[in-house]
Order: sequence, then C-alpha cells, then structure tokens
Amino acid sequence: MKFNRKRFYLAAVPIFFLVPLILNPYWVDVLNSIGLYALLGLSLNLIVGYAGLFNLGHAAFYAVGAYTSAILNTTYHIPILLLLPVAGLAAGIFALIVARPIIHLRGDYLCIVTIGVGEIVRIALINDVFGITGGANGIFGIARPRIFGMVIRTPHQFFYLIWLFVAITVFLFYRLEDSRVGRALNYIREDEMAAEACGINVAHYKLISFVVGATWAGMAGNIFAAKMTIISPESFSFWESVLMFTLIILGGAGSIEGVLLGAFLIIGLPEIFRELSNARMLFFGAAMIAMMIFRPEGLIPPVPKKYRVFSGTDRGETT
Amino acid sequence: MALLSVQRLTKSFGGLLAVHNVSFDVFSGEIVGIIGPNGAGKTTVFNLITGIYKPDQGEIVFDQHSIVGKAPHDIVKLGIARTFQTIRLFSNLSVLENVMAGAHCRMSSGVLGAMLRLPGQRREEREKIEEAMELLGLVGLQDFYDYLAGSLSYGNQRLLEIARALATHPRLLILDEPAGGMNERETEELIKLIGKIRDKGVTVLLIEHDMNVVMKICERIVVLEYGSTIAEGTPEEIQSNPRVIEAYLGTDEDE
Amino acid sequence: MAEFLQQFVNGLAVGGIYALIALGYTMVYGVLKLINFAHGDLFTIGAYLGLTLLTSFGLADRVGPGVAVLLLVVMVMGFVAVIGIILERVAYRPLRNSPRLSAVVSALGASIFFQNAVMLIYGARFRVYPQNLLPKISLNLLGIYIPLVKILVLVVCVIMMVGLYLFIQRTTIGTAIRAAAIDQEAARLVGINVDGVITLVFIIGPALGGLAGLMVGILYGQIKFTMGWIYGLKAFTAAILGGIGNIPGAMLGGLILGVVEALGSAYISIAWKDAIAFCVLILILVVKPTGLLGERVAEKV
Amino acid sequence: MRRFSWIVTFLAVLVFIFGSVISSTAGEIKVGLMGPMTGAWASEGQEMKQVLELLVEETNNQGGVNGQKIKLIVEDDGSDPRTAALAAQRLVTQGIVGVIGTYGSSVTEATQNIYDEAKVIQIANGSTAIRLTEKGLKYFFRTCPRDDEQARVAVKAIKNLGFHTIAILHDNTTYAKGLAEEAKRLLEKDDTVKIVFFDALTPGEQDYTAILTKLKGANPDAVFFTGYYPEAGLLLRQKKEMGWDVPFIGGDATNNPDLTKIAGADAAAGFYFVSAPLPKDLPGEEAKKFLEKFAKKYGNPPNSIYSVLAGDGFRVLVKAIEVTKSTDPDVLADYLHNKLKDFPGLTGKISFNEKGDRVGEVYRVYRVNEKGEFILLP
Repeated sequence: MKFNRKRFYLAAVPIFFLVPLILNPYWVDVLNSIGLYALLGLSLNLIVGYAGLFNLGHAAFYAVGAYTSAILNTTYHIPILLLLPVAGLAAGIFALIVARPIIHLRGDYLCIVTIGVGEIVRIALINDVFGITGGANGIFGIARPRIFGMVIRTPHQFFYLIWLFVAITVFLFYRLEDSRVGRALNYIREDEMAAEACGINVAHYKLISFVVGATWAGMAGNIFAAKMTIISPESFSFWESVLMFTLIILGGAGSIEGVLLGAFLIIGLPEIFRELSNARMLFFGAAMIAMMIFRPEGLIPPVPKKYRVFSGTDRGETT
Repeated sequence: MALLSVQRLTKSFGGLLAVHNVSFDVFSGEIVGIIGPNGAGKTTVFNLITGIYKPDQGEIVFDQHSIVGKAPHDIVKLGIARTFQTIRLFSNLSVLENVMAGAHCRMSSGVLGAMLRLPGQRREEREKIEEAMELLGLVGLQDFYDYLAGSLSYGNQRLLEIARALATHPRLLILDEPAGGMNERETEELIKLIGKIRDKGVTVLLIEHDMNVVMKICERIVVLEYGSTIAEGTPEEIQSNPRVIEAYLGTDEDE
Repeated sequence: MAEFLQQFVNGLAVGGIYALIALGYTMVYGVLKLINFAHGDLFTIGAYLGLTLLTSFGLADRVGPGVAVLLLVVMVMGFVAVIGIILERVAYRPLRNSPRLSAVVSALGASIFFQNAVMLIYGARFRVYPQNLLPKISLNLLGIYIPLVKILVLVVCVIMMVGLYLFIQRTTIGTAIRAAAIDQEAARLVGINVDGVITLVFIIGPALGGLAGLMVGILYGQIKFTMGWIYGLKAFTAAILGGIGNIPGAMLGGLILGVVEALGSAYISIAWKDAIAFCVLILILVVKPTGLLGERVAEKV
Repeated sequence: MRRFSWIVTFLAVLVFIFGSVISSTAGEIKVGLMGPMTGAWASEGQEMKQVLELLVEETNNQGGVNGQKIKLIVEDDGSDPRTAALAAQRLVTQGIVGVIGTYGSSVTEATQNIYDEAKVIQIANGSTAIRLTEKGLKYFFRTCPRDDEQARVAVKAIKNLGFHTIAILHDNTTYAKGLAEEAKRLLEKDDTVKIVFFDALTPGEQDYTAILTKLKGANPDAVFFTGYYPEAGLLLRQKKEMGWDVPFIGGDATNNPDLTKIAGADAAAGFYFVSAPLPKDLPGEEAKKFLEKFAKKYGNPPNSIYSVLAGDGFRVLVKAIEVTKSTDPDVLADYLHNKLKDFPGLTGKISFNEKGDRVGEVYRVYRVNEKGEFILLP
C-alpha cells in the first residue's frame, strides 16, 4: 500500500483551502454544501459505517441541532456559533432518549424505526410542536455568525468556517476510529454475538455510536442554520437521510476518505449535471446503480488498520 | 470451594428439553471436559454459562456469585471467556485487532479520551498491544499479526480465538471443540498449549469430540446425554462406566 | 358509532391498498433479504400505465368499461412484472453477493430512476383518470357510505391475497419459494432453482404493486409521479409491522396501518396522523421486535 | 486506493474550471428566473418558464430594451430552500439585473438575503406569506397579493354567502396555514360566523375520507379549504361519493383547471374560491393578446395564475429598465417603489407600495358551475 494518508492530507488540505480564491461564489457555495454533507456523512458513518446499524432517519438529529440553535438564537439572541456545543448536546440527548428503547432491534426493523423517528420529528416540526418551531414556516431571522467581530456572510467566509470544522472532525474521527471505542464498533459490525462474548457491551456501544453520531449531526445543523438564516421542516425530510446514507455507501462505508469522496459525488455531481436539467436526477439514479455494481464495497472501502508493534511508542500509524 | 458451580440447570426450546437438571463443579486450576453424543446439550450448557441463553431453572455460581441473568459481556468481565464451536472471528479485521477485542474489557478509555488522545489512553493502548503480541506469541501467531483473520488456516483461526479469549484475562476459559478441524500435529500443539494456559493459572472447561485429547488432558470429565448428566469422574472412571459405553456405542460419535 | 364504523371502513379501504403493495416488499424480502425501495415506483408505473391504456388507446371506448377493467388488470400486471424482472436482472442480481447495504443503495437509485423516468414521460403535473369507468354508486348501510368502487377494490385485494396465500402454502412452486426464503443454499442443494424462484418473486411482487397502482388510479382518479414514495413508505411500514417476510403479516400490517391512520385522524388529530401511525409501529416493535406475525429466528451459536 | 483518493483533487480542479468558464457577455441584460423546475411544484415552475420565454422572445423581437437584448437565465429551486439558496448564488454570480420568482414562500425566504446582499431586484410571483415584505428589504417585490388580503376577501365572501358555522382545513404548508390562521383571526373578531373545526390534512395523499367523515361530524355550513387544487379536487370528489353536499370554499391555490378534472364536473359544481382574476376574465387588451400568443406557442392556455404573475413581474422589471435607462438596482428599486403607477399588467393594474407589496384589490370570488367552468361572481 503506497498510499500515505498523512502525506496526502498534507498536500491536499493547503491546496483545497486555496481553491476558493479562484472560484466564484456559486461554486464556493457548492463546496459549502459538500462540506455540510461531508459532516453529516461523517457523523452517520459512525452509525452505519463503523457499527453497521441501518439508520435512515439521521435527518432527525440534524433537525434537532438546527432547531435548537435557531430557537435559542432568535429568542435569547445567543450568538449562533456559541450554540454549537448546545446544538450537539441537544441532538445527543435526543438520540439517547429515542435510541435507547429501539437499540436492540435488528437490521431492517431498526431501519424502519429510524425512518419513523425521522418522520415523527418532521411532522412535529410542521405541526409547530410546543409552539416553538414555527410550523411549516420554520424559523427565520437567525443572526449571522460572528467571529472576532467579523460577520460571516459570504460563501467564501462560510467556506473556511465549514471546512475548518470538517478538518477538525476528520482529525478527531481518525483518532476515534483508531481507538478502543472505534474498534468496539467495528467488532459489533462484524459479529454482534462474538463481540458480546468478547466482553463488549454491544447495546452500550451501539448507543454510543448513535449519540456521538447525533451530536455531530446536531452541530452540522447549527452550522446549517447559521448559513441559511432560515430553516424549515422540508430541509430535514426523509430524502436528506437518504442522501446521507447513499453518500456513505457509495464512498465506502466505514472509511473517512470514502465519505469525503461520497459527499463530493452526491452533492457535487448533480450541480455539474445541471445542464441536463430535467433529466439530471434520472442520470443520478442510474449512476447510483452503476456505481454499486461497479464497486459494491464503495469507491474507497476501509483499509485494515496497521499497527506498529514492538516499537514501544506512538502506535496507530497508518503506513 | 468450586470456581464454577452449575446446579440443576434446565433449559428448553419450544417444548424441546435441551438441558435437564445438569449439575457439576469446576475447581480452580483444573482442566475439565464435557463430552456426550451430538445433541446432548453440551454447547447449550456453555451458552447458559456465558449468558447467551437464560436458564429456565437452576443456578450458576462463579467465584461465589450467581451469574444467572447477567449479560454476556458482564460475565466476561467477571472472568469467564469462551471460544465458539463454529469459529466466530472478526474475519475482515486483522489478527491483532481480533486479540484487541478481548482486551477491550480490561481497558477504560472512552470517546473523549480517544479523540483527545490523552496520555493515559496512549499508555493503555501501547500496553495492550504489547500484551496482545505476547498472547499471539503464546499461540504461535505473532508473525501473522497484520493478516486478515479470515485469511488464516482453520487451525490457526481456532488458536486465534483462544488468544482473543485469553486477552480478556479469564480465570475460567471455556473451549468449544478446540481441536475441531485440526490435523494431528496441530492437535498435539493444542494439547501443549492448553497445558501452558493452565500453568498460567487459568482453569479450563472444554467440549471435545476427540477422545484422544479429552483423555490426555482432562482431569475430570462430565458426560451428558439427552440434556442430562449421566456420569462424572476421572478419565479412567469414565472409560469404564457402563452407561457411557452404552451411550457412545448407541450413537455415532463423529460429526 | 356510525362515525366509528365509517372511519373503520375508510381505514380498511386504504389498508387494502397498503397490504397489496406490502406483499411485494415482503415477498422480495423473504427470499432476497433485500428492501426493494423501488417497489413503490413500480406501483406508480402501474398507475400511469393504466392511464395510458385508458386514454391513449381508448380502451374503455373500444371494449366497454367492464371488459376494459379486466383487460387493464391483466395488461398492467403483466407489464409491471416485466419491469420487475428487468429491475432484478440489472440492479439486484449483480449485487447478490455484495454487502447488503450496497443493494439498498442500488434499490434507492432504481427508485430515483423510475420516478424521474415517469416524470419525463408523463410530465410533472397531476394526471387524471377518466371519470366514467365504473358507475359512481355509493351503498348506504345504516348511515355508512361505501362507494361501490371501494368495495370492488377491497374484494380484489382480498382475492389476490387469499390466492397468493394458497399459492404459497399449497402448491409445489409455493413450497419452493418458502424453502428458498428459509435457506437459499439448502434449497439449491435439494434441487430448487433458486434463480427461478427469485425471478418468480419479482414477477408476483411487482405485478401486485402495479395492480395496486391501477386501483388507486381508478379509485381516486388522480395520480402523480411522486406518489410511489408515500405509498411505498407506508407499505414498507405495513410489511414490517406484520413481520417482514411473512405474507399474512403483510396483509394484517396493511389493514392495521390503514385503520390506525383513519382512527388516529378521527379521534386524535388529522395533522399528526402519520406520526401516530409511526408511534404505533415503534411501540409494537419495542414490545415485539420482529413484528406481529414475524418469528424470532434463534441464532445458532 | 490511491487513484480514488486523487479523484477528490481532480473534482476540485473540475469545479474550478467550471466556475471560471462563466463569464459575462457585454450588450445583454440578464434576467433570472428562479422556479421549481423539479420537485413537488415542478408543474408551476415549468409553466413559469414557458411564460417568461415567450415574453423574452417577444421583447427581443421588438428590439430588446434600450437596444439591448434580454437573456433569460433559468435556475431550478427544486421546491426546496437549500437548493434554492444554491440557485440564488448561481444566478447572482452570473450578473443578473433582476430575478423573477419564486413560487413557495419558504423557498423565497431562503434566497431573500442572498439577492439583497448582492443588490439584485427580486420579484416573487407566488410567495404570499405576509412576513416576506415585513423585513424592510429594499430590492424585494411581489406581484401576488399577501395572505392577509386574501383572507380578508375570503372572510367577506363567507359572510356574504350567509354561512353561520364554518370548518377551516389547511394542509400545513406555509401558505395554506398562514391563510387559514389569518381567516380564523378575522372570523374570531366578531361572532357572526363560528369556527367549528380547524385542522390540517397531509398533502400528497389520495384518500381523504377519514378527514371528510370527521368534518361531517362537526356539521358546518361550509368548509374553507386553504390548500392546493389536487387535494381540493379529491376532497370534492370524495365528499360527493359520501353523499354529503356541504359547500366548499377554496383559496387561490385551488384556482387551476385541473381541479375540475380531478373532482369531475358534477362534484366540482358549487365550489367557491377566492383568487386573483383568471386571465380570461381580465378586460385588458394586454391579457387577451398574451393569452392568444401563449396558446399559439404551447397549444393550451396557461393553467396557473402564478405563471402569469411571473410574467407580470418580468414586464414591470423591463418597464423599469426601459424608463430609467439604467440597470442600477437602486435606481430600479426607487422607480418600482415610487414612480411606477397603474402599470397595465396581465393581471390588472400594478403599483407597489414602500414595502414592495402590490397595491390595490386583486382578489375576486369565483364559483364553479355545472359544466365545471369557473365563473366570476359579481
């Protein structure tokens, strides 16, 4: 394996962060959209890719984060970026509450229940639950974020905000993947029964994957709310969950590079295909089938981790 | 005082009585074998001990604590580890990662520790990897540490399962047909390995069809037939027990 | 009381349609362990195909409405079955030994493809079925209004379900399907043509889905290219509710879902209707994790 | 592995190339159309596009505006706020003077800031939510009236028709809920009409018998449905099948010939709705000429009043450019706010107030006759 992850990122990241300087705002905004979906994909990847749980309702957690931020910002005027951890926490607690009773469900039963949770959340938002979600109108007038007195407004400014967060996420998730927790999730995906018999609390770790995944989706929701300044229930439909799920499987479930590539393809390609106008989603559907047949494991499937042994220091390097 | 005491254990599946009133004790430092014809309920007894099934009746006492109703992972943490009759490795993960699965319950770092990579977490990882490599050395798989588990030979996969179980620091190791699918040379190695494991202070309880293995290493043997205990004793006693002979002559011994 | 009964009947009519679509989900799942997300769109195709036959070929004018409906049923079922076979060959067969989630993405892709193909062919607007196909008579039983068409639809649903149940339980081919559902490898070993069984399943399921589409067209008169999503999701819910892979379960699940929706909107809230249905589903699964009639397959350890 | 990782980089480069290719051509005035070309309201968007293409062609055949040709750039908002925000960014970067659209209020709202910050005139055609013009945005206008205006006319009609109890049903969309709540507020001000039912259905379904049974239980004199024509059509049809002959009143989203097709003429007969006048009922010459041309080009008259309102948006924009001889957004906005008076639009006389709302009474009450035709009530 000649691929060197560290070297790749060292080369790619600076180039990528210079790209907006030569792009017009529209394409930068496309990149921003890709960044948001990359975040959502990475968060869902913890659940689908690492733990192998069939979750088609991730938009619910995204929605909880976005709405928490929007409500607190518009009613109490708390700066939106300060709400980032609050949004994550709210989504995480929500996940803990809903996932607990259903975590023992297997495969496709879990799938329909997550779809159900997603739909219940969306319907609750539309019906203006507790009188705070604004119904179908959603919530508008969310203040633009500020960093050191500078208002984040243009696509270019958001690019650095979003992709910095993506970069931090990628960095942290590599570490998570390569740890006791990350391994535990992989064992569960491979063989639940054997994992349990090895002393891994399967239900507990499934819950952890849901809670951490939801927390990140909630934070992505916060950024989404900050960027749009208005959020409404249709941004959190079943279709959004499908997109997140698809980009993971397409890119390579369980692989961070795969998810990033998946986000580029799923969100970027329809923009490039815009010229096909009405037929673009037709091509998109056909491309999904073709890519799965061409690479059933995803474009970049996860590589087995390499451990440096007997060296005594600094383990977990990928070589 | 017995390390493990199984008392009047009963379990049925939809009317079929799989285990009926089985009782036996395992003492610290012993190697005990469970034998019996196919369908005698041996694996079910293991599944009951390790918490995968809940018994209908009966008591399982490990180190003076009842473990009935405890979740499998809690039982592992108490010190009972097992291997499976049908090998259940994480075949898409590396050999080393498989052993690390066993080490999981003896580690403590969580999500935040992993993300921040705190010094304690790094030390723990380093120690456990070293330990896992030692265990691979014990079963003779250290050179394969970065192979995919699924790519190992059948015999090596059985050895890897043992290494994985040992990584949980068990006081009682339960082996379900450890010699299944092994050739003669491998079986000889296995017998030596089980001896070594016992010498490290781990009590061993095993199911085995290969009578050669059972008679060679077991100090005591429990015989099951149709879900019930029909005999218990030293290998010599078992070999001369008329009921055991009858049971074995009456059925086909091979799988 | 009359209102309750009326709502119950309303629910049964919707539930019958759900059940018919759910059969397709459950049969495919039973054999392939695959959620065929494109199934809802086969339903849409059935509805549009019926429209084409009625309007472009003027079927009703040529042979009279009664014969036309029978012909429609046969033609729509046949054509959608062909699409089902093609779908299986192109999108699912190459992925049979791949990770299961890959096949799910392929199914989602097929769904997007079909939906947009229908939109490109028929346009994005609502399309309307001819009104005069069947007599617009309503029966009035003790204050409960039941349109004749609805009764017809329910009768057709029941016939199809009973027929399918008998076919699966009583015939040799049905036994082969059941065997393949339990263990494909073992079925192959005892000489069952598993590929043949899968093809058969992809004939029956889509045919029933297409029929449901046709019936929705005749019953409600208005169809849209996106309707497969909604019906598909509901039918999938119904299949899971009854225990996926279980044919009587799909029927039961469909009818229960329809009735829960009708009673939920009558006595709790119309706007929360779908949320109520999903809550009921989740509660049932929490109590009975494999659905109402699903059996827990004990894992061999 | 390596190859696929580099695809990421490759794509970034591709994005860059695509982005830089877009350059502006001199001598053209670019006008954007942002509409739902795909998604739930694709039929509306497609027709908006037809109307605008026809008008652009006509303008250019007459020599354009101030000697410059008009170029229409169409972007799809997908009936979804996120897609719409991207579409708006895309339009803004292409140097448009103004943009027409869009249909849904929440979709419009997601783009208002983007156009405002880029100083692009936005003229919405179907976004009737009140708050859109309550933000003090300088460059935002709409040719459609607001929900409060519509609710006022609807409530007046309900009272004039002599109903004493009414059921209000909406579909939980921004528009329908806003209209329903505004009507409720107005009705609750005095006690002449009692509201006996208020709830929402789920749009996009086919069987509304459960809702109708519940409505019937409330026994109202009339039902005010504020949602869209597909559901209205089904409600009318299934109501008829139930043998219930309560009158229904609809909002302007039910104004579509497909309503009769879905319900059937016999079930639609007697349905009242509140709407901006249909093009056929407009006395103006402008409308007649336009309708003829549209029918000639596309084979049928326009279905939706909103596509015609989009056409009006385009025509006032062109008028402003023509009169001011400028494409400066401040000049144009000033003209539209203060100087444009009683412009002969396809849908009647058009003037804007300081908020950007259309001035004047637009709404009329229609009734469907036995043949399924929409008849303007005096």
